[in-house]
Amino acid sequence: MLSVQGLTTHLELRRGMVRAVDGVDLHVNQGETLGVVGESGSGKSMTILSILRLLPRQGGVRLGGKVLLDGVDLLQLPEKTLSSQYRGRKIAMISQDPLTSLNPVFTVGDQVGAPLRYHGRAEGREARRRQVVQVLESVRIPSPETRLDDYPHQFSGGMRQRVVTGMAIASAPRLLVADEPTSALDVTIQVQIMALFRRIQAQTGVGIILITHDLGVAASICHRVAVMYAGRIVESGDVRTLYKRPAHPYTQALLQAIPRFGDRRERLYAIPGSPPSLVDPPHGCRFAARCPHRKPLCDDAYPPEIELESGHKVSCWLASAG
Amino acid sequence: MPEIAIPPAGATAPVRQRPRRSLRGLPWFALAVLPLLLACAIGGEALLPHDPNGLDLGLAFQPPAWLAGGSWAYPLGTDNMGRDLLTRIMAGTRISLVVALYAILISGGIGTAAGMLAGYFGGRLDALIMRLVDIQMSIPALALALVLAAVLGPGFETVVLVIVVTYWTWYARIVRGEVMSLKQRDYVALARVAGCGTLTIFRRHLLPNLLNTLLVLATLQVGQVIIFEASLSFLGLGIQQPDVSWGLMLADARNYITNAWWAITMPGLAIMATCLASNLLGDWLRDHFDPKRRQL
Amino acid sequence: MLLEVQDLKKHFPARGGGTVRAVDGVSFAVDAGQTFALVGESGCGKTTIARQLLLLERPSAGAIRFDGQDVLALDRKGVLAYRRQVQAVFQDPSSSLNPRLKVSMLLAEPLLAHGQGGNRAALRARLLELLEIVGLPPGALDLYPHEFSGGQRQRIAVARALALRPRLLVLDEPTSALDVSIRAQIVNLLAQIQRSFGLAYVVIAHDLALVEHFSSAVGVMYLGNMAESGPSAAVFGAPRHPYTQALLGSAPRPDPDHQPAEGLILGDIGSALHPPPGCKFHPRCPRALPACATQVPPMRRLDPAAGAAMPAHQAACHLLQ
Amino acid sequence: MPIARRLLHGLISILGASVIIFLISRLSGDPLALLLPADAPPEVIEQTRQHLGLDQPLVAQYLVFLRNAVTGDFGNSYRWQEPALGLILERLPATVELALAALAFSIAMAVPFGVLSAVYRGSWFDRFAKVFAMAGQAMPNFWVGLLLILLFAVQLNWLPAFGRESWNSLVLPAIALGWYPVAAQTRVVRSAMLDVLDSDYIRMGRAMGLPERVLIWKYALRNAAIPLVTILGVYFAAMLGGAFVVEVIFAWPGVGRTVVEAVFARDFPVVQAGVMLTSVLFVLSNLLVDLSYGLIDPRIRHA
Amino acid sequence: APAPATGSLTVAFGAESTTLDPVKISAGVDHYFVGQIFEMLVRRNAALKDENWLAESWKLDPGKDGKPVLDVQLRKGVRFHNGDPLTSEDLEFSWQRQRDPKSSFFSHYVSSVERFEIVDAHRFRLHFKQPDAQFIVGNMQLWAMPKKYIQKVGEEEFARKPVGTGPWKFVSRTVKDELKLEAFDGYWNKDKRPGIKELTIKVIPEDLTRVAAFKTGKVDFIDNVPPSMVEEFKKMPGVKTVTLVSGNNLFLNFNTQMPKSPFNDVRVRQAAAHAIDVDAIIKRVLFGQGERYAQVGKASNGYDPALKPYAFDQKRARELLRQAGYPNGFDTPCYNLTTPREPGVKEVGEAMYAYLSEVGIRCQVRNLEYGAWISLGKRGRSGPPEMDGVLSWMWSQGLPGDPGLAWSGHLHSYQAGGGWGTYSYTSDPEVDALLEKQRQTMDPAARTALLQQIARLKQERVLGGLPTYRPLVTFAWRDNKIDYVPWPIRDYWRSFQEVSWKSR
Ligand SMILES: Nc1ncnc2c1ncn2[C@@H]1O[C@H](COP(=O)(O)OP(=O)(O)OP(=O)(O)O)[C@@H](O)[C@H]1O
Ligand SMILES: Nc1ncnc2c1ncn2[C@@H]1O[C@H](COP(=O)(O)OP(=O)(O)OP(=O)(O)O)[C@@H](O)[C@H]1O
Ligand SMILES: [Mg+2]
Ligand SMILES: [Mg+2]
Repeated sequence: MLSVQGLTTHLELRRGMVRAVDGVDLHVNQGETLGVVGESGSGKSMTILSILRLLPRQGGVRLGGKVLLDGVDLLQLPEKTLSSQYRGRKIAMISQDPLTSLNPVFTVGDQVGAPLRYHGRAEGREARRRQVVQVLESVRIPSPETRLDDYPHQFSGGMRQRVVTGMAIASAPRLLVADEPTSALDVTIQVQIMALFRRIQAQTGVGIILITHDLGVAASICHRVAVMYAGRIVESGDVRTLYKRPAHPYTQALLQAIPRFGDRRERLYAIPGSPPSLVDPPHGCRFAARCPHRKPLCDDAYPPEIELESGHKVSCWLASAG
Repeated sequence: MPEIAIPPAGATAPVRQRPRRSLRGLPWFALAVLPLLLACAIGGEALLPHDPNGLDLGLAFQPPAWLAGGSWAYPLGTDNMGRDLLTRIMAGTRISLVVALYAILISGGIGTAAGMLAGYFGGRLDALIMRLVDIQMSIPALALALVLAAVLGPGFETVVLVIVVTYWTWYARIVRGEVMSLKQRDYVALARVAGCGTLTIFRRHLLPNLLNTLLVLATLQVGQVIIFEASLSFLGLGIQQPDVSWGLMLADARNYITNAWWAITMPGLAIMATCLASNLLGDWLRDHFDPKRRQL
Repeated sequence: MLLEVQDLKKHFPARGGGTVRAVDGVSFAVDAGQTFALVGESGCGKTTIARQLLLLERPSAGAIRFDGQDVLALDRKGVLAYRRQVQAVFQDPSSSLNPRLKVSMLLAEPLLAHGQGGNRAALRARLLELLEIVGLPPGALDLYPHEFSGGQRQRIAVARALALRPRLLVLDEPTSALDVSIRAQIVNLLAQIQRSFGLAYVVIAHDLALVEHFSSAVGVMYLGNMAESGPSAAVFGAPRHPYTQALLGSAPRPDPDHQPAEGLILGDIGSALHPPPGCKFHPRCPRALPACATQVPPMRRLDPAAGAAMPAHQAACHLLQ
Repeated sequence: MPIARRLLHGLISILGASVIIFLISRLSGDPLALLLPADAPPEVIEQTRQHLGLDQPLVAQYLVFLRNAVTGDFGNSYRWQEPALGLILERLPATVELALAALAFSIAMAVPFGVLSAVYRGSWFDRFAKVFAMAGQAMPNFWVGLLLILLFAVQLNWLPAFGRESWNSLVLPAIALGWYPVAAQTRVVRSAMLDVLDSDYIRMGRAMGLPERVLIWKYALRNAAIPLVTILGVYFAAMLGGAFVVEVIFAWPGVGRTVVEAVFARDFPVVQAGVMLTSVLFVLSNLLVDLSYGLIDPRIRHA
Repeated sequence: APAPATGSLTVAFGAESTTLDPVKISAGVDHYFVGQIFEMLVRRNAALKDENWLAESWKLDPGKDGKPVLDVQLRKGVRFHNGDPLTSEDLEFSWQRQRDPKSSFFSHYVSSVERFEIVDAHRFRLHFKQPDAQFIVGNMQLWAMPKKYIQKVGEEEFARKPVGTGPWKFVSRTVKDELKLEAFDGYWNKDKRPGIKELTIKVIPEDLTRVAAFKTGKVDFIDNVPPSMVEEFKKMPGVKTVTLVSGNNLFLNFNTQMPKSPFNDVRVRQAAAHAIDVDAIIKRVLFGQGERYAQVGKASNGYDPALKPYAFDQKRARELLRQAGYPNGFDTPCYNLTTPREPGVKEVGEAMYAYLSEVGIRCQVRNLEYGAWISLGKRGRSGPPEMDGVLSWMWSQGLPGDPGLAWSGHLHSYQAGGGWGTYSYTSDPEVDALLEKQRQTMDPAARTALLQQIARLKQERVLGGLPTYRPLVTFAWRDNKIDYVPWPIRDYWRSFQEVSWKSR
């Protein structure tokens, strides 16, 4: 359904060219949830924003590659078409901080109703109101008729996230991209939101790209997971395969670095160092500097992506060397 | 891989493709004007082509050199008393900048101290200082200036005093706000945990972090002081002869606007250039210090 | 006991009138070499407790005893002496390090404030020693905080907290702002420091698995009250309070075969401004009894057999009668 | 903050302002010299002094002044022999009208400038708006006033140069007075707009495919207006103060001119009434602003 | 009978009166406003001739024991704007009102009148305690004020809504803005009625704005055309101007009452008199809008054509200074008025002080705003005078005027409680005696001779300051629209007594 090929996003800033996304391939099928995990600054949000072409406005932006949604390359569409035909219709987004993604000075009803209004799906105030109530009901906001005229700050964090989710799926999009939809929420609320996602997906068959830095969240909701490091996908595959048999040293390290219940190790596995700068990333494997299995080859060239088993791909010289 | 450049969403403005040179954003105008001003201010008497108060009625209303009847001895022309405009503008630079300097140092000092105390300690001290600020702000600055000038007599000291009295609140309010937010920073709490005294916290943790703001405020104030002094001069309460200020020149020359447009225009342009320079510089500093804007 | 907190309360006046009962009667204790962890949803009062321990905020009621001494009754000198022994690390290293100071000043500041700077050479030696403890190169002294990565900055914060050789560290979410890969470095570092210097920790954290890994005892808070507390092994191994159970059950695990359980907890987090009557948890409790809505459940000791050396496992719930 | 508290603070400000103005205006000199003819004999002078209550100690004078002021009695103007309050009140509408018009002008410039500058940041428009706005801040308003009169009244004869006759006599003074704060206001709007345009909810709106004009002029602007509205009270006060000079230039029958001349004439009742009324106006406008930004910022309304 | 008044005219003045109550007049401007509404017994007309006005006739009887009696026959048929006829009672009331310090600032003007005797409704006699020549030359200090009206409505209402006998009836007034008047239908003087129905006097203090108002046609008459623009106005088509000498006499006052003041020496004062090129200042700084005078202006009482101003002669000035013992000159404070009260007064002061400095009277210029200037000009009531150098000053003597009153203020030495020398920094017993004498001399010719004698002494010894110039004032009006006859007298010189639409 969605296929991202060789996506590059380079930002021209004073301090130089930031290669925020540097050749990313992804695909999502209908009814599937793809998790993208990675450290802060690895380019997860940039990838999503590039797909929707919603990059920050300042500075120059260079986009490359292809983003095919049902065969149409979104990067080549005129802004107008993208805005009126795709965004909010075929692709919807839930942005990084759910708590700030509602406009504080308009009522929730207004905001949920706005896409309906401007996409011409509900003519007239009354019709729109009814539809908004339906949307809010669908995400289980209690007594939506009365809450409609409330402002976002009168809603709790969890409810705001439901509202945003409701807004996003109201147009029955093909694809939903969610950037860390639960990171700002407490675990008890997080569970509710993830259940909501699952239910919506079951009902509508929407494809979801879920970005998270929490390996636990990814494990519990995603069908497939891609691990991103310094602007590139280093490993991707079916969630079970990836968690049980991680092939990339980075994935392995991540999984070992987190404590688990009932496991009282003296020390956690710690990955030394920190991620490379994206202004001037290393030539070879970007993880090489922190990698326990580093070989001379790793510094020389970026490892090609190889498919270990069906759908499990990894970019690592170790894997290609056998 | 084909590389295409597309505009960021929503913006219909063209995206600049050229790589930015770091010199681009600099406040060139300010950098060009300010050294001139400083030269006039520091150079003092030595640079002046004529006596700024040397009046010669026979030379009244000489037009600028490039007009018919003008002479290069008086490049910008002369005023109604035959005084050289260029000389007076140069002499005025010094007064204007000195007034601004005093005003900034004193009002900035008082305002910063008051703002820091109010913001840091809060409570009654804050209430007291803020009431003083309110009182000050509720008296129109020019009314206060008028009355003060009537008490003290117009002149340099009065102008400085009036500006100080008017502007300390400006610093106090902004510094207070900044300190209240700085106070929330963990490092201030941690400094207390580390055992630092209040003075140390002010000196080491608050003041250095206020410097950017203060620098911006001070830069912007230069322009405001010049304009304020001009308003006082208009009412006859600004800088007085034999001191020269641009505001005074402007106010004096307004009656001859139709006879000798240059007499009012030249000091007016000096004011404009200086204010623009100081405002542009302040604006640039503000952007420069604001990490969110810096990336522009 | 090194630190004893008894029935601590903190009430803030709320903006529009009313009172925020941020902390509403919390007791716990921690001894040298031990780690006491506070967990709970956001807004339940964890940070407020930490700030009171650090004397940044004055409790509305209750007692804090350090080495048996009443901390709240200390005079100026006493407070200074207390501060020499109790230091802190906060969540966000970028806001807990003054961006205008060099690392050398950041580290030296506590020493200078207590007149322990000594001569230049001694001071420098001490600073280098601190850097070594937290695993930073000596060259770090002449740099500013922004020249470091997040993990390194947190190391600096830890080094600064250690400068006075304190006996207790208050750690408010010391790793939340850090990435997974960095988090382990800091956790390991803290554990190692505790072992080497016999420090006591009061740690606040969201990540339950991490808490289990790191702490010797744990307190689970809900809206300013302690819902359950006890030795980590007991609380995590056999949680008794429905809230603790919900918290543990909801936590996602990096295991595709495990699904966080839904339905252990209802609705949204309550408000500290208008807390529900009775057991504050009852509106969200799937197993609430009628009594829960009216009566505040007392703290109940669950392991009468356990020795005095370990903190008791206790919980406040009507179901446990 | 509760309104009662605000009102109290306002009262304190007004009272403080009255003390300050009272004291220093009394120090500024003897009004009798200006009031009486040159050759007035001492009996007349003494009599007038007593008549005006100027022979009392300062504190007593202040208390009398305060007691009367509470009932709206500021005494008779020494020069005009009319009640000072009446003199000022009569002129107040003109000054308020001018200040409001100037404020309206500045907002009418600043909002589109600020919004478009933020949207097209770094473009030629951004730079033009900045220079235009800053030009106003770089010229004394009396100079602007004179230039406007020369251009629009004398040269083009489009607009009247003086007085307060019809709406169009308001145009030039409002521009002369309102241009100065345009720069600061534009900056406030622009920087708030930049923040808002970068915000999650605008990005969210964009992701939902909302038209850009709605996002900018409705969603973003209402948020960006909040910081502007919060300081409108201060700007209004600045306009009131600036009116002192502009009223003279445009022969605008307002409070400013009256107070300026009253100061020169040591006409204390008028100075006091004028300043007190401006202070009251300042306090009221701030109160109004406080109340009104609840209207655009629901977070305040429900706090 | 003349055609009935029609239409409305708007004019603009640069200054505005503080009061419309004749007994509260405290500044020259007040006259131009009061004079439109109120009238006196006698006035000088446009041709500078004395003319009986509200008085049909009057006679001065020298009286016995030096107590003169003034016998006045009032004109009949004069009505106030409210319709009440003017009677002797009104004049009596006016006298009482004027001598009561509670309502009047001018009680001392009528202080020499002992008794007011009403003979009949239109005849009254004033009995003087002692001769007072100034009373007569002051146009007989009695304004016709409506007794019944004032007693009915009270002082405050009268101040708000004045009623007089003048050609213009009060309609409304907004301070700092405008005075609206209406031609009075019942005006007694049928030959001197305005031909315009409504008159609006706008107040526009800023010169350029007033000029703009005129140029754009918003007003058809302005006073005080800025000196720098007089030439331009004279050339404007359809516009007529008149330039009149104003009632103001400017001079530099010197302190001669302090023990160490260099100005105690007459040679220093003479040096100052020679040091300043007043003609150049008039020409350059005032664009010719000034008239030099020596002690008494042309056409004023006591004018002496033989008296010529000191010549500009810097050499002589330096020489005089040397003789006085100041070969290297000396420093002195010089006070300058900065509030624009007279056009160019600040610049003129600057220029004069620059001239003084050139010969060695080195001026340390101190600037004063109006209030401070007035205070400093006034002789300290107790203790020594505060003005310790040179002060630019001015006095108004009316037009054509009489210097007697002014001189008693600034030439006669200070006498506490005597009403003499309020603004005086001079002390010369001989001049004091002469001044006192002239006041008592009721015979006009003898008095004029006395004034000329004082003027000569004043000139010789440079007493009571150094006279410089009398400002010229230029009015401009649209000649193609209105006919206007200026009356060059202080009280009436902006009077619209004889104004009408241009008869085509
Ligand atoms: N507005 C911006 N200006 C400059 N650089 C940016 C901007 N946004 C992102 N970047 C850079 O782009 C890179 C990728 O950022 P991105 O936000 O995609 O990371 P992320 O994986 O989403 O991180 P996080 O987990 O913190 O959200 C980073 O190096 C970041 O510094
Ligand atoms: N200074 C204060 N004034 C008023 N209310 C406060 C103040 N500080 C904290 N609170 C309130 O007290 C409650 C507890 O806050 P606290 O910061 O202690 O929670 P926390 O458990 O640390 O939450 P988090 O996990 O989000 O850090 C919250 O409702 C908070 O809004
Ligand atoms: Mg992100
Ligand atoms: Mg917290």
